[in-house]
Amino acid sequence: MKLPKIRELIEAIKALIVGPYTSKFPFKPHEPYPSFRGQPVYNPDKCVGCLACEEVCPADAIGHEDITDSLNPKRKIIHYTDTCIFCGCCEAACIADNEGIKLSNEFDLAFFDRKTAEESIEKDLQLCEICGAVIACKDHLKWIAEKIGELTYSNPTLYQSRLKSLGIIDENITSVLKDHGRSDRVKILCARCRRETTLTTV
Amino acid sequence: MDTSAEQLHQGKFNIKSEKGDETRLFIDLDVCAGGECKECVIQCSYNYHPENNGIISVAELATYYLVCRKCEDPQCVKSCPQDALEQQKEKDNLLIRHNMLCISCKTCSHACPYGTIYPENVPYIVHNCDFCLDRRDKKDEPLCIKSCPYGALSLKPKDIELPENTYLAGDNLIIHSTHWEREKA
Amino acid sequence: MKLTLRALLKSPWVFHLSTGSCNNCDIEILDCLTPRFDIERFGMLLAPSIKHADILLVTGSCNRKSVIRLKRLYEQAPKPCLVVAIGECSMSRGIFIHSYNCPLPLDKIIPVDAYIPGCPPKPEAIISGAVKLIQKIKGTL
Amino acid sequence: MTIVYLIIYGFLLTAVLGLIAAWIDRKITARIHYRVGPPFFQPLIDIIKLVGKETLIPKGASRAMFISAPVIGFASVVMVSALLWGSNNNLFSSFLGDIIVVLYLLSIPSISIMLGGFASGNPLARIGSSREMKLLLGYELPFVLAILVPVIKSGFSLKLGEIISFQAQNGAFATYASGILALIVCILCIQAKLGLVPFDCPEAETEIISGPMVEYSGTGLAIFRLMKNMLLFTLPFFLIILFLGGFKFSGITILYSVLKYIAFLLVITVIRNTNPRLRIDQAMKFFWGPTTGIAVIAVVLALLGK
Amino acid sequence: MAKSVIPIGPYHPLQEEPEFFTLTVDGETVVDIDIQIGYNHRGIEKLSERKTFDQSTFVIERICGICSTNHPFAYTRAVEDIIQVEVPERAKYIRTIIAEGERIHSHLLWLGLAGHFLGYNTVYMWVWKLREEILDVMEILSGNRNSYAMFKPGGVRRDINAEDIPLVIKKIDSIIPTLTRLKKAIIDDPVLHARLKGIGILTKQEAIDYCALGPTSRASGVARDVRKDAPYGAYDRVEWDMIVTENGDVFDKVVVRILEMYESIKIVKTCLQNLPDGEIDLNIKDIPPGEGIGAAEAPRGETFHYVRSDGTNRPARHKVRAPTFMNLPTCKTTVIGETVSDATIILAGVDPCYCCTERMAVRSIKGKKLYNGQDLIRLSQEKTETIKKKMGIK
Amino acid sequence: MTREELLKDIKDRFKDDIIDFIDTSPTRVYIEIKPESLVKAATYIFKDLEARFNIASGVDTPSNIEILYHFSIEYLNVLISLRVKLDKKKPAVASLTPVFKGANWIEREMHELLGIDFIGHPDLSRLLLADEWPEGVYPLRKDYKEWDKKAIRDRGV
Ligand code: SF4
Ligand code: SF4
Ligand code: SF4
Ligand code: SF4
Ligand code: SF4
Ligand code: SF4
Ligand code: SF4
Ligand code: SF4
Repeated sequence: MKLPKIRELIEAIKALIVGPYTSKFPFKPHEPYPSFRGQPVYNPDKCVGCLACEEVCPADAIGHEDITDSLNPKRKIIHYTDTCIFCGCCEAACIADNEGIKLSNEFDLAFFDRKTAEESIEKDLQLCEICGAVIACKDHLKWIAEKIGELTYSNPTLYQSRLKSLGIIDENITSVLKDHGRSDRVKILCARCRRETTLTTV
Repeated sequence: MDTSAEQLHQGKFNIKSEKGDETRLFIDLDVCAGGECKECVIQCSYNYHPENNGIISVAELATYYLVCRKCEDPQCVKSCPQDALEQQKEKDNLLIRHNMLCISCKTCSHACPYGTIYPENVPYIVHNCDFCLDRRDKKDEPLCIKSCPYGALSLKPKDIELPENTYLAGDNLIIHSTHWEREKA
Repeated sequence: MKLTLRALLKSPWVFHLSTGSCNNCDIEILDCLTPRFDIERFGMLLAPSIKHADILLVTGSCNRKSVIRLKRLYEQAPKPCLVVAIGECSMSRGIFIHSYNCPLPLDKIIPVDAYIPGCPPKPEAIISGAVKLIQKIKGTL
Repeated sequence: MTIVYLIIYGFLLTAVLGLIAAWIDRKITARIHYRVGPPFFQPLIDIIKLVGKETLIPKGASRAMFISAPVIGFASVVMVSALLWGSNNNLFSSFLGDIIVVLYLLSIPSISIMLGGFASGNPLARIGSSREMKLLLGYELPFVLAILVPVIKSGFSLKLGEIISFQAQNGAFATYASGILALIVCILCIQAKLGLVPFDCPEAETEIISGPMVEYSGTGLAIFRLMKNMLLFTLPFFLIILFLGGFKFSGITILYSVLKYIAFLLVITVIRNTNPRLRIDQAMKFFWGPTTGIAVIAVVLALLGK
Repeated sequence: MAKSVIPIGPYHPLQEEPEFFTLTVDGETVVDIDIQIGYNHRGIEKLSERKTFDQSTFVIERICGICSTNHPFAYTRAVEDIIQVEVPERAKYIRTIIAEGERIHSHLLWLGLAGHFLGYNTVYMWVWKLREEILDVMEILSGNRNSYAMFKPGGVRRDINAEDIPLVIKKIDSIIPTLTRLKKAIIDDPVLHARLKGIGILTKQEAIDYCALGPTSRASGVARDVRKDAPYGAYDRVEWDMIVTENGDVFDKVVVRILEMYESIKIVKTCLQNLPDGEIDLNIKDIPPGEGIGAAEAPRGETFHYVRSDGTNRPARHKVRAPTFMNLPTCKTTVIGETVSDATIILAGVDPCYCCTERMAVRSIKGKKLYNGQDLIRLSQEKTETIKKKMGIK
Repeated sequence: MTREELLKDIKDRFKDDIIDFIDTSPTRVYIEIKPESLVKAATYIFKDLEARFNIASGVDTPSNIEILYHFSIEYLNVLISLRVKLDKKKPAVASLTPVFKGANWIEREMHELLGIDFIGHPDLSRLLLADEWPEGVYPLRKDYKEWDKKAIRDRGV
């Protein structure tokens, strides 16, 4: 008969000699492997505010709020830590070269009040100069303009945004004219007004 | 026209309608797309996804079909970060949005100079319209028709002569628009 | 009373309760007992009976069937008893938020003292969450 | 004077030593598991914490019994400890038959657990209690037999003090064959008395008290736990008195005394960590069969003077 | 002794999940078992219809954490079955690596818990210590210890970095010696032989009748393994053996699982060493209407997914069948007639996990509650001791 | 037996029962069958062809309630799905539990979640849903509406 107890005893004695396997955490900080999927963090400089991350999030952990009643309309993008499942979809979908939102290595996220479990960034919003509807974030329009290069110049909404961002036209200039005529076509417009102006100013 | 809605009634799916092929769904883009679509509450009787709003896919299809200028060098396609939009060269430059790739960033919508693509027409969760194939001759016609406050939708018999500014898209959809012309299909 | 509360923080016995989870959170809790993490270092033990528990670790998305049990067990726990929600499921129900069988988030059912997000949280996160909670309570003493 | 003994020796000293013992026990277990284990003050903190907790009395319980059971058990441990310290230190001359009193008192903790379990009205607790009872019946016979050995060896003295002094003159009983056998039996019995693996069937999981204690919370549980921890000291202490000549507190012998105790503790811990649980009928068979046999042999040997 | 009812669960401290068995016992013998599930039902099939095909992988990954990868694996295969495409070679290998890594961790987890049920707490600790290495590997490869978020229809989400591979292989190699020691300790252990052999026998015919799966069926001599029967992923590109034993008792189930870990280690290593270059994702454009079926061999048996698409990017119906759903009812035959002490380990032998099954009770038992789950574990542990006694081992 | 022989065999044997026969890929076959012939066909496939019963999937479609019984034949690596279409108003079909025990739970589940009646099933009691779940509300039906007014469907902060 083999002696099973002996094996166990040897291992037990070994355990006593080798000492515990326990990590030093929390007395020494723990570094997860670089690939670890932790808390997603927005980078307000990179993010263009397109909200694709909100759309693709499987857990509905991202929301947004458009604040349009002020002079300075803003889009607030909110990430809810208490809902996020740290899947990385938002990062994978992010149109700003996957850098607008990035999963960090942060795992230590405990909190005590769910109301505080949110991180948000704000992006400047562009409103339609005719109907006042939200078009997109200013950065998003600039981003498109850069992406499609010279094609931008066939789209007043985009090239105006671009000129503004380059400081060629004043940020604050908005046309007040509302003549349903040709001048309408060179404003920053939402898709709906764009279609309408195209229709009415043939 | 290989949009999802199309495939559905091309019989690739096993819900072939038993009856009711003799009418087509009619959408008037002058009324609908020009209207405040955001505000209208459309009910849809599409069965597979109860929260589905099929008219979005119909509007998407109709605008690609009729409103889109089929640009030579399309801004929308070029701007799409996911390469989800495609101009189908073999299909008369008709746009198609691949629904597994699109992330609904709305970039295409902002990039199109003609405002063809409304942001709400490119949702991430794709809606589908099966044109209510099996309900068309029943009393309870497609719910969308009843619920449209502007009367943009109706059912039209299959065998009518298409009036002016009215176009046939696929087998089941008739689009009417006075603004956008197109060779009759 | 102060002393005993302090003692409670040094010797929190946890009772683990799954209300319809995917197991991962539960496994990570069990993992905390095992050699790598060994929460006995902090005096924590896994209590077999709710009567002995100081901390209730709740995981899972509170499904209709288990919610009844959850409430009953919470009532049986001797106070002071802290409740810690572990994992996204137990906070907001995470990805199961629209499930027909998960009508309420945990903190609408019983009061929750701390939340440890993660899906599943790393054992390190659980430990540091517990430590944070203890520190917070110490602060109020 | 007696009161002071009770408090200082019976309670304070024993409790402190018992808590230390509990810590050593848990620590060694953890190390065998490759873990770190609890900090030094952990057992004490556990007790303090439990005292501060709400005490719930279950609905179906008989209240008085439920509350008094832990107190009875605890009191008996305090008394027995005081008695043992007393005879060990010769603080008061032990009276005739104190060994019988000790034996009697030592079974009270088990009985109190039993009573508590029955009183709580919980079916689980009841099961635990009935097991505790059976177990008690099981180990008491060999235990008494084994304890007869030192009594016989010391010339039929029923005084603890005399047993100690006899050993001081003639060497510890554990050096005799009969003493060793009796000691082994006793160790097994105290393992059962302590409710440790492999004889922890009345209680559930290894570290945590359950079974009869399933309904106890707060102070009641604290008293039971403290009682157990104290027993972890007192029982080996009793054996040391009987077989190893008690503790001495002069010069280098302190070290020797401590070593004696640690050795006992180590044996107990190792037994509990390398063995799974026994089923109750198995445990009883074990005690009434081989254990009693060994005890009888030990008694016979002792009578023969071996 | 009259018949009594033993409820096990729904919450007992050592089983991670809520479950509820009621055993009806006559004396020491189990005469009936009623299995109630539903404490874990989260309506995943319905939820999946709300999400896109892409998002659904995350929902079904959360069916259960123990084999959190085999559900997406089966599901993505079902979706790919609709489109009739093959994923790129590299993606296949990566999928296989993740799935096998998970199998190792799952079997280790089970072994630890089974050790606990038998009263070997020390084994539980030692095995779980081993498991940490595998979890580290998974964290390196996928970014989390569980819930790997690697799969998507058409490929995988994350590539494996070439620089991680040596570390991963080193970590995997490091568990082999300890595993071997454990294997010897368990397979040679006479006590375990006595304790586990011949109890909870599921005969070959019963295994077929109940449509048992995975190790449960393989231990009964039914050579069923999706990885061999209908090879997917990279399973037909690497050498490995299916472990089949004949007796169908709990001991054989243990053996099957232990030996399978070696095969898994072999597969993971071969895959890592031969990882082909190329794309990791097909970038599926549309999912046509249709229906598809996917299966994958999870640690506990075959997971089975049926997906119907209506041409949108959401499944129109998604049916999930977890292995336990088929395996758990086998308890009815295996437990009945055995003693109470054995019931736990028999139930555990199936490695039941209710999460997926439940995508499946407080039923008040009118009878007297005489034991609970813990008692059962204890009984089980006691029996180990009894046998040890008989064999003269202390 | 090769795959072709097998399919031909099934086709011939159940000539009158098969409504539709779709051979999608080398490993998948979908056979639509009349509900009344289900037991016959399933028994044949399970017993004589030694197939393994995988599971049954109930689907709520616009016009019918469908059940697909999936059988895999391992030695040929073919998965046969038997499809029956049931009347939506009162879906009922003969139970397969008497033929093989593996169908027991899934039929209970379908009964509970889809409201299909299985005639001849030994025990159609509730398996998954809570006690307070109302009768006649079937969550997997497409027309399922939230019945619980108290349910919170956002983060609930
Ligand atoms: S990580 Fe996943 S769950 Fe979290 S915000 Fe991003 S997409 Fe949503
Ligand atoms: S740019 Fe990226 S981070 Fe910003 S809103 Fe778009 S997807 Fe989200
Ligand atoms: S309700 Fe009428 S106008 Fe509005 S979107 Fe629908 S069809 Fe168009
Ligand atoms: S959508 Fe706009 S940009 Fe794109 S092809 Fe049509 S008209 Fe051109
Ligand atoms: S909304 Fe979709 S199609 Fe349009 S640009 Fe974004 S990803 Fe491309
Ligand atoms: S025709 Fe039917 S499916 Fe299409 S939008 Fe109208 S109601 Fe919906
Ligand atoms: S939070 Fe995530 S890991 Fe935890 S139980 Fe929920 S789904 Fe599972
Ligand atoms: S089979 Fe079990 S372990 Fe695997 S996913 Fe399902 S519940 Fe989890």
